[in-house]
Amino acid sequence: TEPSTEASAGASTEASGEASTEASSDAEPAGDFTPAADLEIPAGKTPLSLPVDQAAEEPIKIATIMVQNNPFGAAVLVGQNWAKEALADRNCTVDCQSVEDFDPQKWASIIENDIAAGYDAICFFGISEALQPVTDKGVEAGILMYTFNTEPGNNSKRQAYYGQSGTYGGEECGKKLEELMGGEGKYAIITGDFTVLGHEERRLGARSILDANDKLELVAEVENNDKAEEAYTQTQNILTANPDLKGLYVTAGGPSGAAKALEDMGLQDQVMLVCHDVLEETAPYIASGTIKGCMDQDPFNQGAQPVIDAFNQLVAGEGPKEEVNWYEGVMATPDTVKELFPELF
Amino acid sequence: MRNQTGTELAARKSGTFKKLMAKPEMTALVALIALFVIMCILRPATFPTTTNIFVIIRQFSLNAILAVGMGLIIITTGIDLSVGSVIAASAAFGTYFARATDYALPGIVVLLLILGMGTAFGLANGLLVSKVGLPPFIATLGMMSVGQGVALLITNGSPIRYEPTWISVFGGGYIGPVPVTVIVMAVIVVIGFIFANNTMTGRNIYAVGNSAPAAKLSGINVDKILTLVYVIEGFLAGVCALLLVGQMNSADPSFGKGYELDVIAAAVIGGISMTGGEGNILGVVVGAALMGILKNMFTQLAVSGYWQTVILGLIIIGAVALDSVRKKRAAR
Amino acid sequence: MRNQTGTELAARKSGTFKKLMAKPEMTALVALIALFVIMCILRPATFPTTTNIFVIIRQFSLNAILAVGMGLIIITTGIDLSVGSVIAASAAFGTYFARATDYALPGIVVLLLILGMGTAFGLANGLLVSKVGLPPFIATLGMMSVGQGVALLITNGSPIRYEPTWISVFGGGYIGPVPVTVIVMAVIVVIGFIFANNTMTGRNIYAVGNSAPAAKLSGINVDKILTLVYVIEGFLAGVCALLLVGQMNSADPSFGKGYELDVIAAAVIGGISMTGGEGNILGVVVGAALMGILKNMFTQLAVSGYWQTVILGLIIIGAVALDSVRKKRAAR
Amino acid sequence: MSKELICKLNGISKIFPGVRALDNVSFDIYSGEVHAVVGENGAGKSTLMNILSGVYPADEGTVEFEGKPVLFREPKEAQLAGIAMIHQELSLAPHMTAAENVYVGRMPKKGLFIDKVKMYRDTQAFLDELGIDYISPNAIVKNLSVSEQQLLEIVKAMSFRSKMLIMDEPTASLTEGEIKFLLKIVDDLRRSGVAILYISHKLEEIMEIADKITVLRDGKHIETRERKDMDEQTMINLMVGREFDQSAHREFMSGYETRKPILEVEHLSDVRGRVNDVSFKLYEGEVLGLTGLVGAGRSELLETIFGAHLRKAGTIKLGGKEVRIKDTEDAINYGIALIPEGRKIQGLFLKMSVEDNMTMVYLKRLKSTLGLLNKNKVKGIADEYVKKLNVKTPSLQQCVNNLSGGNQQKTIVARWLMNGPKILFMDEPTHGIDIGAKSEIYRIIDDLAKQGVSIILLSSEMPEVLSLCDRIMVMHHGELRGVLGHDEADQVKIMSYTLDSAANDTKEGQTA
Ligand SMILES: Nc1ncnc2c1ncn2[C@@H]1O[C@H](COP(=O)(O)OP(=O)(O)OP(=O)(O)O)[C@@H](O)[C@H]1O
Ligand SMILES: Nc1ncnc2c1ncn2[C@@H]1O[C@H](COP(=O)(O)OP(=O)(O)OP(=O)(O)O)[C@@H](O)[C@H]1O
Ligand SMILES: [Mg+2]
Ligand SMILES: [Mg+2]
Repeated sequence: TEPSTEASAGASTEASGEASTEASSDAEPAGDFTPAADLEIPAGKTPLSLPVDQAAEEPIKIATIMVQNNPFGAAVLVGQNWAKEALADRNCTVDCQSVEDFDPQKWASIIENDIAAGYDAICFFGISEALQPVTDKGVEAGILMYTFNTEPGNNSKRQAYYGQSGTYGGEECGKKLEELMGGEGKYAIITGDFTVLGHEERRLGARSILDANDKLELVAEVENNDKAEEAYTQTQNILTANPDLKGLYVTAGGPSGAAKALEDMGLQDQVMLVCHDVLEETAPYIASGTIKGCMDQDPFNQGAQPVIDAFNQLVAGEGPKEEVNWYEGVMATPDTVKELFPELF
Repeated sequence: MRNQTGTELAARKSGTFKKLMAKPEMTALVALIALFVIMCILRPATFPTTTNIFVIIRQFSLNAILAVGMGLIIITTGIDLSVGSVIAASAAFGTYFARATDYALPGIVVLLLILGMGTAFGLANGLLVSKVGLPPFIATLGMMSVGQGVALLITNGSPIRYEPTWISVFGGGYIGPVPVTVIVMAVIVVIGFIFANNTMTGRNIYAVGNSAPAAKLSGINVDKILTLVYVIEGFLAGVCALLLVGQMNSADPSFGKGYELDVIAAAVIGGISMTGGEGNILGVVVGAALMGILKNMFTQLAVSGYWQTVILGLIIIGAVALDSVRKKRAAR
Repeated sequence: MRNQTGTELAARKSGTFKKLMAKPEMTALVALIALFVIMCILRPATFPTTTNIFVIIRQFSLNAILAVGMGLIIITTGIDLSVGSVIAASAAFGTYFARATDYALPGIVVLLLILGMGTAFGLANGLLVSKVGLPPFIATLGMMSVGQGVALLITNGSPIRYEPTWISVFGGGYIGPVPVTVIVMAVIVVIGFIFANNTMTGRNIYAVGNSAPAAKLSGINVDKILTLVYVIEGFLAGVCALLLVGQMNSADPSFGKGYELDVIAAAVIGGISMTGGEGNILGVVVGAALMGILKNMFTQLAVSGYWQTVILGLIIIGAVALDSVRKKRAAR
Repeated sequence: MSKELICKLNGISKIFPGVRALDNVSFDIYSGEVHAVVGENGAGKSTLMNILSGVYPADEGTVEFEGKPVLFREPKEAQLAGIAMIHQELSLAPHMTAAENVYVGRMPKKGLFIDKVKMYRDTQAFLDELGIDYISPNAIVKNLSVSEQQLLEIVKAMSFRSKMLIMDEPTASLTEGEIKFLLKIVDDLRRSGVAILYISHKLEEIMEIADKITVLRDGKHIETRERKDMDEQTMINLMVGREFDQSAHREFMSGYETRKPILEVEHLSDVRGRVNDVSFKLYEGEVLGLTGLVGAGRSELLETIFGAHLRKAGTIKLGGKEVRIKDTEDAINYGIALIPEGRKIQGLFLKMSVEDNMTMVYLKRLKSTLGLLNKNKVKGIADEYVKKLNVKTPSLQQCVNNLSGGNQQKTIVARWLMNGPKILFMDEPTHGIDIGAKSEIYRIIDDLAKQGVSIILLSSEMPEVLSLCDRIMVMHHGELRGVLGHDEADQVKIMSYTLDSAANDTKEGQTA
């Protein structure tokens, strides 16, 4: 499942482009709502879909489900909330729900509750293959089941998917790390949780690149449970055990902890740190050069696009452009980060 | 020591109604009914539907099943923190062999492997508590970590697919409008209740919880009883593993994560005293139901996730507080 | 009930060495020394360096700090599950006001806000246990959820940056080769030890743990003592919040998640009896150190992540088992 | 009734870490006999009985039961062989019903399930048989009074229909009337051919019921004699191992008119309704007895004055001034001390040292720098009291759990005497302690009274109250039934106050 770069890039420009033209042409005042063209867009964000300029006749209810308590989740929530605001005056309520961890049973329960509560669409993080049965159940109940970030199994019936492939993201980071390390030396991986599918996809994706090079030696693979403090501790442990470490890859939450540890030990120039998600948490460390490569996956659109698309599908039948909407994402580096993400500075 | 007097005495004095109300599980039952009524008023269209009711019951079923065993453990003054990771380990264990044999293994063998692994973990917990004499908190904390590791080693970190019909029916099937999971739960709760109240072993569990030295003097094999309650909980974790695999059609190493605290909360909210020796096994269902209805309610009312966490904590405290205050007052 | 006799008696009879060895924290100390020696042999170049030693000590410092308070709580037969989320809530609280005032708030105010929030949570726990009479497990389980929710509400799910020098020094600074965190830990442990052993209030904590009714009849305000131990732990959680904010230069809502079990394990491995009334506060440092050295060891020896989990569980069990077996045998 | 040899003990020894609890004990037990075993605290009586009933194995020696050598590894094996035991510490399950307690571990079954109907019916039958049908088989045990619980223990032991019944201090928490009742049951059992091993510190009781008496001292067998060859003084001398003089008597107080009361309690009631409108006065240097049936509310009265329970109504005056005692700390600050009745739960800190136990209250009075304890001072005072009260302990650091009952009691007494109390409440201070320790406690009471300390002595033992107290108060159902001067008090009069019919006429009594 290689994402086709053209397709996703195309889809994104097309989607935004078309949406805006549609908004301007479709200018008839159908109700008391802000036309798409006039919607306020948060600084630095580019919505890949905009709502059709039409209010729903019957009230529409959309649910979104996301993990809480990590900065990535918060960034997705920004997108979801933007969509919520944008749709509020179009007779559509969006309920942003959250789950505290990656326990599939809890997720399945929430989705089931949503199905029972009569939502018209459910947009959720497809944390695990274990969500496939409940996803299919929602589809069978006639609900739009749009997923983002991770696929709930390879052959679920979900109608649309948005996000970056975990494997792809991992591979990109692996390539970047190999390049930064000059193709040789010791490296270590700090992963979020061995039990979380998305984290494992990235870890194994990176390994598929790095293992192919005999001159690269993996010296440690540890969990940090998405916690910055734990990443700090583990980074210290790894470096005292391997003072000649050259590369470090953090697959999930808490990379700022690793960066802080490197700075505290004065090793930011020796150790090439690669991680995911350009957020408030990581931006300063990218700018300062401690994080040498940071793969972004457009959390804003992961939050906003499925919701907007679902609304468009429900009121106008103009839903997602593609069934699978890959986000290529960008690899921010110390040189490019301020340019790519001005809103964070 | 501090919290155990007087309630019954107070009950004796007044009528049957008051007597009933003095039972610790009653606070939870009243709260449950109140929430139910409130929800029926607030969301008349989506809440009191057959589907939604069964969704709620199915969701708290696992919690209720585990709370039956946890109740018995708490009655012996023990605790089991490992229950969540035992689910993960057992689910992984059975499905691993299924996959390793290219799904040629008969369903019954997979079933036995899953239940067997759960029971084996229970036995390990039980022996650590009874024979080695470890504090239950520590024994099961250690086994929690071991179980998690075993699940990871077996699955290599990613879910194992397993989707034959029998297990799908078991975990996700319906008989009429009633989910099979709910039927399994009902059967286990009823057996658990009869076991605790009408068999000698059941009563011996209470006797051990009242006073282990006294039970020993009465000729009860205390070590055996202590081992047994953990074995039961291990077996029930195996049952839950089966239900989860059936429902999700896969075994995920993150199954069961964090269950232990919910299960303990359900048991205690349901009136099982943490000082041991007393409590009604039927009460745990009320405890589990209360926690289940809350989660459904949060969704129905679209309560923000952050607030859910706060409210859940307050409800746990509130549900037990009323009874505690009453006991505390009686002890003055 | 089951695990409390004989050790001291057995100890008395033989020489000082045997007497020393019979102390429950000794198993952990011996295990700690053994691991240390083994690591020095296996990794002579990277393990026994000043840097690595201080890295290890710094890492278990937070655990040790919290284990001092947890030890006192367990001595009163209580438990505190909320400690992790209290750290998150206090860190969020202080830094939130700092950010809201555009970092114009004086450092001392932020410091007081963080410590104050921790203490307030501790007070809530303490009052729920002492005045309301809730079982400590339930009271602090509820407050754990509340604390987590509060942290999320304050931070909105993502970290709040806070990086003035004073707090960086506090959390990440060094005096010579010694991290400031380690010094804070050492001071707290020493004060905790003296408090427990050489003050009347400390003695009263043990008395309450031995028998609350007897303590009451000896003129000890049992409710006050019970409240106090939770307040102390809340304050220490505030201290840890400070250290973490200082170390990470931000307040993350995931701070402290899962600490509670590690801290309880450290206290119990360090010889604090879960049945209350006995245990040496110095022992908890040994418990925390043992758990700390393990993580470092895993990295040094490049143990696979999945196995780490299994081994950690086995070590927790093993460290307490030896002492349990001894007690169990003495009780026969 | 033929008396056959049923059990033979041959050279039994048992060693606990640091203690030789039994040392080569041999004697025979016959069916149809009450065989009393007496000795001081720690003589090894309970240990021997525990060996007989399968709680511990003996280290040396053998037991023959009905002619066959037996070795019980568990209580259950002894029960099956026909030996039942009533243990010294109550061993009931408080949260379970009376019937369940009688049949715990061996409930009648119908198929897989317990035959509850039969279990409750049979329990009722036993209760009827013993004439204690006021206990319901459905009652939850924690709601029964202590004496009812004790009676239930007896029902439980009898329900085994065993050939040998061991009773370890069955009367410790019974009143005179109940003891009489129990002794009648014992007599009936003897007649039916059961062998009974009977342990008690109440020697009158032994003289009344026993056929044979065995004396143990320091784990050694000293004597086994027919009761008719033994008198009380000989028995005491054998137990103590020397001539023992217990004839100490107090000089009673007189001239109440000229004395000032130190404590005046007026119309006191507690919140739980166990103390009802109680008024009395306590004079300086007086020993005021407080007696009545078990469960009369005596402990509750003292504890309420002491601030341990919430008061509903009433006033308390100390030295003529009204005081407000909100909690036990206030009471202590006013110079009141209370030696509670439940030694193990209410009195001792079992995992702490003798020193800690003794100084727990005293610590408050020590001036300290920076809040730190002056350990030398603490040690000094503890040492002083160990000597003063003759507490037998190997060191101050000994865990108090390892002391004998009498020495534990002295530890608690020391805790309070250190504070120089003006008023001392003693709740069953001689409960379960041997004759030697008892007379030492009596001596302490006398000394304190001479020094001007005012004492309320709560006791169910009539001789104790009669020989020690200047005046005696009798309580019944939470009410004060009357106060008797030592010269007008006798057993019959006191008993008459505890009858339900003796309603209000005595209430005004001599409330002085
Ligand atoms: N489990 C035990 N561990 C250690 N020592 C014990 C144990 N049980 C009893 N002892 C000691 O053995 C000795 C005999 O005790 P035992 O209880 O048999 O005395 P007793 O004659 O029943 O006294 P009492 O009249 O106080 O009941 C005492 O010194 C006691 O401290
Ligand atoms: N914790 C309790 N729960 C229920 N009933 C109790 C409790 N404590 C005491 N009682 C009951 O209260 C009444 C008074 O008890 P109290 O202990 O004051 O009596 P007492 O005269 O001191 O008797 P004793 O000689 O046994 O101490 C009794 O009927 C007793 O059974
Ligand atoms: Mg005895
Ligand atoms: Mg009493």
